[in-house]
Amino acid sequence: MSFPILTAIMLAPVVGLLLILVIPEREQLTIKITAAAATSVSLVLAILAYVLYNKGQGGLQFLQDIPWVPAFGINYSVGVDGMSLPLVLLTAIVIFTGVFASWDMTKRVKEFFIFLLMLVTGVFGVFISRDLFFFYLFFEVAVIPMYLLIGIWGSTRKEYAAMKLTLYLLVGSAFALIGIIATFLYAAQHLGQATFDIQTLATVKYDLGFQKMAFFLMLIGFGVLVPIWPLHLWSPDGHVAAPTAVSMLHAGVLMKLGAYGLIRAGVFLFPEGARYWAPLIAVLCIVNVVYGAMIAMVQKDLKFVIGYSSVSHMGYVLLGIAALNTLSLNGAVAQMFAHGIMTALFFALVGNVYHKAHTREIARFGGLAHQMPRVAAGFLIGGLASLGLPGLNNYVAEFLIFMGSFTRDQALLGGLLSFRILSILAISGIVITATYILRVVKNTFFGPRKPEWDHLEDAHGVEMVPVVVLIATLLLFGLLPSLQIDVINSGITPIVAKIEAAKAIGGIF
Amino acid sequence: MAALSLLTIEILTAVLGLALLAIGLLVPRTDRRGIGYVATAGLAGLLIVAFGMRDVSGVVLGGYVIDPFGTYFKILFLAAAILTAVCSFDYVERMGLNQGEYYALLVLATLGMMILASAGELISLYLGLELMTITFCILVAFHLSDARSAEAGLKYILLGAMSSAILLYGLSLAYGASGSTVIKQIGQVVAASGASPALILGTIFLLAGFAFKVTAVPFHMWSPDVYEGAPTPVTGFLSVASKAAGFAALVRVFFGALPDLHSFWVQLFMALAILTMVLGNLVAIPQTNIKRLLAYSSISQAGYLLLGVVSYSVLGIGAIMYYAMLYVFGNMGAFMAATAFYNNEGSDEIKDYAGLARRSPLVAAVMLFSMLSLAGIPPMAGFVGKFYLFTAIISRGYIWLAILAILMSMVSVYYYLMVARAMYLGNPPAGSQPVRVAPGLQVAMVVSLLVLFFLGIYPTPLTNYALNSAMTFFMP
Amino acid sequence: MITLNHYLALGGLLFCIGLFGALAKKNAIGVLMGIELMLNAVNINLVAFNHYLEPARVVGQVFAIFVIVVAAAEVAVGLALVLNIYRRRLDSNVDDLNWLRW
Amino acid sequence: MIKYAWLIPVFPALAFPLIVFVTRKVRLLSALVAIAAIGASFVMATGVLGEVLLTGVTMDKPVEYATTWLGIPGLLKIEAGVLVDPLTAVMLLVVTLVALLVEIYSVGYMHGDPGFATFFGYLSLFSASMLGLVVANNYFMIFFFWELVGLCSYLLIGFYYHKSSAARAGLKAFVTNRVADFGFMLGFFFLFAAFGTFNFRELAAAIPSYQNTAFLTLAAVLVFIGPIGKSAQFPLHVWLPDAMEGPTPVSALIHAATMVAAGVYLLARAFVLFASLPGVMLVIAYVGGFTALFAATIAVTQRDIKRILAYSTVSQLGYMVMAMGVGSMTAGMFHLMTHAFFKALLFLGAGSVIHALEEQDIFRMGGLYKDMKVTASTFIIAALSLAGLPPLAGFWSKDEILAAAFGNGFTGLYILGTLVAFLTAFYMFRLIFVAFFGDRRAGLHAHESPLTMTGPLLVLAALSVVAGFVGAPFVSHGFSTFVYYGEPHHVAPNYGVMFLSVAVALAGIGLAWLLYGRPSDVPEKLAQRYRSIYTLLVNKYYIDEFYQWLFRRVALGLAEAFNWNDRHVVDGVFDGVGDVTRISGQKLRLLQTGNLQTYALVIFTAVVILALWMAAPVLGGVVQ
Repeated sequence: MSFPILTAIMLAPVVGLLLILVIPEREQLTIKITAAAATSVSLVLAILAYVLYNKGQGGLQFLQDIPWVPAFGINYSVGVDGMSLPLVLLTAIVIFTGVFASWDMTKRVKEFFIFLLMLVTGVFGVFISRDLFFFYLFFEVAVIPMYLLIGIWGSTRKEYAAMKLTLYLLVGSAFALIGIIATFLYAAQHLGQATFDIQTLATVKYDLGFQKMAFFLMLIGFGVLVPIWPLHLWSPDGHVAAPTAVSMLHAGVLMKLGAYGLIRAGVFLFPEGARYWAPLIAVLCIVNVVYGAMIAMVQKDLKFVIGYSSVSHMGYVLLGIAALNTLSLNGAVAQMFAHGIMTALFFALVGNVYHKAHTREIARFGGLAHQMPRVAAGFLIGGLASLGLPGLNNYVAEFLIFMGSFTRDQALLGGLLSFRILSILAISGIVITATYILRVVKNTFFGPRKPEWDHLEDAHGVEMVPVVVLIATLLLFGLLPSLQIDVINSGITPIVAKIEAAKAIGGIF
Repeated sequence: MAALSLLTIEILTAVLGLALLAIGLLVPRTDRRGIGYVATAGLAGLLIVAFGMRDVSGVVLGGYVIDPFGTYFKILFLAAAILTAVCSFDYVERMGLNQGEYYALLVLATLGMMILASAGELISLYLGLELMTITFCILVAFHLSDARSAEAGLKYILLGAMSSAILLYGLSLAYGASGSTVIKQIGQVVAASGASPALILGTIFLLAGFAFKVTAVPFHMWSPDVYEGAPTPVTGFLSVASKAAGFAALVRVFFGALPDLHSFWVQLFMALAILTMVLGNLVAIPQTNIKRLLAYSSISQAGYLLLGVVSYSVLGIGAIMYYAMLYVFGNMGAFMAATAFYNNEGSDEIKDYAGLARRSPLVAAVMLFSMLSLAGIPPMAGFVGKFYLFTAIISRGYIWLAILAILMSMVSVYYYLMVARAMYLGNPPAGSQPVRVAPGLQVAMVVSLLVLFFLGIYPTPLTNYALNSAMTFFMP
Repeated sequence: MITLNHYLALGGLLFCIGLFGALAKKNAIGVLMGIELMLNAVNINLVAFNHYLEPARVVGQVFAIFVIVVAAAEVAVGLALVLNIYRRRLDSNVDDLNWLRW
Repeated sequence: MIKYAWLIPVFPALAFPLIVFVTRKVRLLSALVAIAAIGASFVMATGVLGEVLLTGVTMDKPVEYATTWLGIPGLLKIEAGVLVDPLTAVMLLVVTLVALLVEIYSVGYMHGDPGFATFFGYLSLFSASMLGLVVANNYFMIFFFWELVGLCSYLLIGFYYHKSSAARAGLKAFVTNRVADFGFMLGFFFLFAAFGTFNFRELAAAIPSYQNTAFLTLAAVLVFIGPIGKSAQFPLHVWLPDAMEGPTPVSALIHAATMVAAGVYLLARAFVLFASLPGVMLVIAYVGGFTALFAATIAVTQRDIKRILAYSTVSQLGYMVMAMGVGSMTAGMFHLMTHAFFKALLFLGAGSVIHALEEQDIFRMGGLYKDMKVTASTFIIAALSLAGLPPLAGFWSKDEILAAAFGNGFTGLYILGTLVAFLTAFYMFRLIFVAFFGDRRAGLHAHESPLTMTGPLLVLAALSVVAGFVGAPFVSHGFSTFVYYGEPHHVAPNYGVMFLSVAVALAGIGLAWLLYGRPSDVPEKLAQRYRSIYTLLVNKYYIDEFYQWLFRRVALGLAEAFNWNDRHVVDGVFDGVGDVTRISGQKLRLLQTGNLQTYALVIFTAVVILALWMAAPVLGGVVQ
C-alpha cells in the first residue's frame, strides 16, 4: 500500500506534541522550533497532496482503510475529495502560520504548543475522515484543548468566553451525534450491515420524514459551529478572548468544520431534507450577513470587528449551501478557504499590534501606518479581501456564491418572496462590509501620527511569515482561481448529482 | 466436585479475605504496610484467575450461575478492588488503624459483589447483597477519628437496612407468586401463568431495592452524604463497584425472571433514568467538595447506565457492561487523584485545587482526563461507552431520551470543567510545593489513564468481550 | 379458618408498623428496631408462603432463617456505630446527624 | 499589432510590483520604470489604432480573442479576453496618452514627496486596471477592473494618509462607488440569469430577440447604476469633489480624464442593451442632463480652484451621459475624448498653480498671468475649449451633443444643455479672471513650473485645440463614421445650434468679465440679494449633509440597536438558559437535607407512587 499521506498529515502534529512533552519547559525556542517543524511537515504534505490530487478523476483519493470496531462497522478510513482537500490545505497553512504568529509567546509555552498541536490534530482528522464516527470523534477532540487554550492564554473575559465556546460547541455537537447515530441505525436496517462510511450511507434511500428530522439535527449541530444566527454568540466572544494563534485556527478553520459537516453529513446524505430546510437557512444567512456586518460596524475592539465580520462572511457560506446548486456550493467551499486565510491574516496582524500596544481599542489608535507600515499594508490587503476585491481569493468565492444563489429562482411563501430577493439582500452585504472594514482601516492606521505609539516597531523577521504566506495564498487563488475551483468542483459534482436526483420538494416555507 | 471448581474465584477470594484478617492480627503494627501489598498482589492473582475463567459457564447447586456475564463483572470488581487497595496504602496509614481489617473487609466486600453478580437464586442474591452492604458500611465508618465518617456509616447502615427490607419484601412476594426462589423458574412460571398483582407489587419493591443500590433518583439520597463522609478510597470503590454489582444483579433478576413484564418495568426504569440524569447533573453544579461533586456525578452516571436497561436489548446490556468497566477506571482515576491530593493537602475542597497543574501535572492530568471520560468526551473511553448506550436507546426509538441524556452530559462537562478551571487556569497558592505522590499510586493512576485512552481510541477488544458476554447471557 | 391472606395481611401490617417506627422514632436505636420489625414482617410472609404453597420444600423457612441471621449482623454493626456516635456526641438522635448534607 | 493588444495593460501591471518590491528605494528609477511601461503601452495603443484604421476593423467587425479564466463545465465560462474595435482603440489611445503625460508631469509635481516611488507604483497599477477595463470583452472582466480602478482611486485619494480629510475622502469615494457597483453587479447577474453569458458580443446577438422587456429593463437600470457611481452622476456624485484631496496629477488623470469616464465607456459598450429600451434611455438622458446643470450651478459659487474643476467635471460627465441617453453614442465618446484632453490640461494647470503657490482659493490668487505665462496661456486655451468656442476641440464635441439632443427631438434637454454651456463659460472665466488677471495678492510670489510639468501642458494644449477636428461635421469620414452604434451616420452640421452655443458661451464669458473682470462689488450684492440661493449653492444643496445624517443617525443607529440586541437579548436568552440550569441546581440541592428519615420517607413515597402508577390499570379494571 502506498504512503498514507493523509494519516501522516494528521500525525505530524502528534509527533511534534510527543517530542515537546519531553523537552524541558525552559527550552522555549526548541519547543517553538519543534512545533514549527511539525506543522511545516503537515504543510508540505498537504501541498503535495493538493498537487498530486487527480482532478480529472475526482472523487475520494489517498484512501486508507483500517477496520476499527467491526461490531459497529466503524473503520478508520481516510480520504480526501475536492471538497475536503482545500480545507486540509487551509488547516495546514493556518496552523503553520499560527505557530509563527505565536512566536512571541512566553507564558507556559510548553503546554501551549502541546494543546495547540492536539487541537490541530483533531481538525485535520475531521477533514480527512470518511467515517462518520471518526469524523465526530476528531471534532470533539478539538474542543477541550480549545477550552484550555482560551482559558489559560486568553485575554478579555477569557474564562467566561472559553466556557461559553465549549458549551455551545458541545451542545451543538450533541445534536449532530444524535443525528449520526440515527442515520447509522436507519442505514444499518436498510443495508443489512452496520457502517459509518459516508459514501455507503449516502447510497441509502432515507424516507422524507427521517430526512427532515436528521437534517435538522445536523443543521443545529453543525450550524452552531458555522455559526448560524442566533447560535453565533460564542464566536465573537471566543475570538476576542483567544490568543492569536487560537483565534486564527478558530475563525480560520474551526468554523469551517461546521459548514463542511453541514454539506458532508447534511446535504450529501439528506438532499431532500436539505431542500426542505434550505429557505430557513437562506433567511438566517441574511441575518448573519447583514446583521453581523452592521454590528461589526459599531464595535470598539479590533478583534470584535473581525469576530463579527466572520459571522457575516460565514453567512455567505450558508447562502451558498442554501442555494444548493453547483455554482453556489463551489462558492461556499471556496469561501470557507478564502475566509479562513483572510481572517487568519487579520488575527495575526491584530495579535501583532495587541502584543506590542497592549490594547485593541480602535479609538486609541490612529495613524499607525506611520509606525507600522507593513502591518497597515497587510491589514489593508486583508480588508480588501474581506470586502471582496477582485484579484483576491474571496472575490472568486463570493462571486460564485452570488451567481449560484442568484440563478436559483424559487418562489417562497407562495410567491410572496423569491429566493432571488433573499440573495439580493445577502449580496447587499458587500456594501456594509466595505464600509466597516475601511472605516476600521482609516481609524486605526490612517490620520495624523500619534507620538504615544512611536515605541511600536513594525512587524519584522519571523512575524512577517504569516503575513507573507497568507497574502500570497490570497493572491495566488485570487488571480488563478481555476487552480482552486477545478479541485472543488470535482468534489461538488457528486453532491449536486444527489441533490438533483432527490425529488423536488417544497421548502419549509 | 466439578461444581466446586466453578467456584474457584469465590473460594479464593474468601480465603484471601480471611487470610488478610489473620495476617493483620499476626504481624506487628510496625510493618503492617505490607498487608496492603499482599492484598493487592492477591487480588491481582485473582484477577488473572478470573480472566482465565472468562468463558467458563455452569450452574452450581441449581442456584448459583457461573457465566461469562458474571465473570465479566467479577473481573470488573477485582480491577476496582485492586485500584482501591493501591489507592489506600497511604490513606489507611494516615487513619492509623488495623490495616488488616481494612483490606480484609475490602476483599470480603468484593466477595459479596461476586456472589451478587452470579446469584441465580434469591437467597444467595440476598446474602451477597448483605455481605456487600455490611462490609461496606464498616468501611465507610472506618475513619473512626472522623465523626463525619461515623455519621456516613450510620446513615448507610440504617438506610441500607431499610432498602434491603423493601427488597426482601419484594423477594418474598416474588417467591410467593411463583413458588420458587430460582430466578429461571420464576421466569418460567411468569411466562406460563402471567403476572399476578402480587408479582407486580413485588417487582416494584425489587426495583426500589436495586434502585437504592445503584443510586437511582429518588432512591439516591443516601449516596452524597455517605460518599462525602467515607474515606476517599472507599468512596471510590463504593461508587464504582457496588453500583456495578447492583446493575449485575438487577439485570439478572429483571431480564432473567421478569422478561415478560418488561413492558411494565421498562417505563419505570425510564422514569428513574430521566430523574437520575437530570437531578444528578444539576445538583452536581453547585458542589464545592470534590468528593460530593463526584458523588453526584456518579449518581448521574447511574442514570446513563439505566438507559441500557431501558433499551432492553443485548446491545443495551453490552453497553452497560462496557460502560461499567471503563467507569471503574474513570471514576477510580478521579478518586485516586483526589486521594493523592488529600494525602498532601488534607483537603477535598475544589478551590484548594487551584493551580494543581503547575504543582503536579500528573495528578491534574489524571483528574482532567478521568473527568473528561466521565463526561464522554473523545478520545476518552467514556465517549465510546455513551455512544453505545445512546445507540442502544435510539435503536429503540427513544431519540428524545437520547437528546436529553446527551444534553445532560454536556451539563456535566460544565462542572467537570469547573474543576479543570481550578487546576489549570488558577494559580497555585504562594509557597506551595509540588504534590508528591507515592510511586504505587502514580503507577495506578498512569495505568488507569492509559486504559482510558486505549479503550477510547481502540475500544474493539473490550467491546467484543462485553457484547459476547451479553450475548451468552441472553442465549445461554 | 385462617388463610394465607390473613398471614399476608399480618405481614403487611407489621411491615407498616415497622416502617412507621423507622420513620418516626428520633432515637437511632428506635429506628433500628423499626427496621427489625419490617424484616420480621418479611419473615412472616416467607414462612406463610412456604406453608401454603409448597409445604414439601422448606425454601421459605430457610430463607427466613437467613434473614434473621443477617438482620442480627446488621443490628450488630448498627449498634456499634450508634455507640461510636453516642460516645462522640452523647446523644443518638438521628435528627442531629446532619453534618453531611446538600 | 492587435493580437498583442493584451500586452497594453500588462506593461504597467508588471511595473507595479517591480516598483513596490524592487526599485522603491531608488526614486527616479521607479518613475522611469512607470513611465517606460506606460510609454510602451502608448506605442502599442497607437499601433492598435493605426491597424484598426488600416485593416478596416469597424464596430460591426471587431477583433476578439479570449482564454478561459475560470470555468465550470456546462454552467459558467468566465473569459479573460480582448475585444478591439474603434471604441476600444480610441479609448486606449486617450488613456495611455493622458496617463503618459500625467506621469511625466508628476516627476516634477511629486518631486520631494516621501511617497514618490509608491505614487508611481499606484499610477501604474491604475493604468493597468484602466486599460484592462478598456480591452475587456465581457461584463465580468470589466467589473473586475472596474473594482480595481476603484481601489486605485481609493489609494490615490488617500495618498496623503496623514491627512484625516484625505483618508475620509478615500473612504467616501470607495463606499459610494461600492453602492453603485452593487447595482452594476446585480445588473449583469440579471443578464447572466437571462442569457447565461457575460460576453458583450454574445449578449449583443441575443438581446434584440429577447422578449421579457420588464426583466431586461430591470437589468439595464441596474447596470446603469454602475456609471452613476463611477461617473459621479447625481445622486452619487458626492465623492468626486472630495476626491480632490488626492495629489493634483491624480485628479487630472483619474478624476477628470480617464477613470470617471469609465462609466460613460461602459454605457457605450453596453449600448445595445440600452438602445433597445427607450424608457431606460430617457432615464439616462435626464439623469445626465440634470447632473450637468446641477453641478454647473454649484461650480458657479465655489472658491477652491480644484473644486470648481471637479464640479465642472461632474457637469461635463453629465453631458456625456446625456449624449448617450439621447441616443448618440458617437457624441458621447467624442466629448469623452476631447474632454479628457482639456480637463486634464485644466487640472495639470491648476496643479502647476498650486505647486507654485501652495494655495487653492482663487480669491487669494490673482495676476498669475504675469508670472506663469505657459501655465496661464495653456489654462486659458483649455478653458476656451471647455467653454466651447470654435475652433477648439470642446466646441465640436459639445456641439455634436447639442445637435444630437435637438435632432432626436429632446428639445428640453437641448435647452438645458445650452444653459449649461452658458454656465460653464461663466464659471470657467470667473476662475480665470479672478486667478490669472487682476493684480497680485500680497504674500504670493508665483514662479513658472519646471519643464517636466510645462511640457505636458503644452502637448495637451495642442490636443485641446486640434483634437476636435477628427469629429468636425465637415470631415466626411470622421469620428462619427468610426465610433458609432448601429449604422454609421454622418450628421449634417446644424448651423443654428452651432451659432446659439457659441453665442451663449460668449455671453457667459462676457458676464464673467462684467462681474469679475474688473474690480466691482456686484457679486457681493448679488450674493446678499439672493442669500438663500447663494448659501444653497455654496453648500452644494446640502446633499453631503443629508448623506452624513443618513449614515450617522440611521445606519449607525440601526447598527447600535442590533448590537444591543445581540449583546442583551440574544446573549441574554442563552446565558439565561445557563443561569436557570445553575440556579435550579442550587435549589434542588436543598432537597438533600441531611436527615436520614427524610431520605427514608422519600424512598417510601417513591415506592408508593410507583406502585400506584403500575396499579392504575389494574385498579381501573377493578372499578369498572
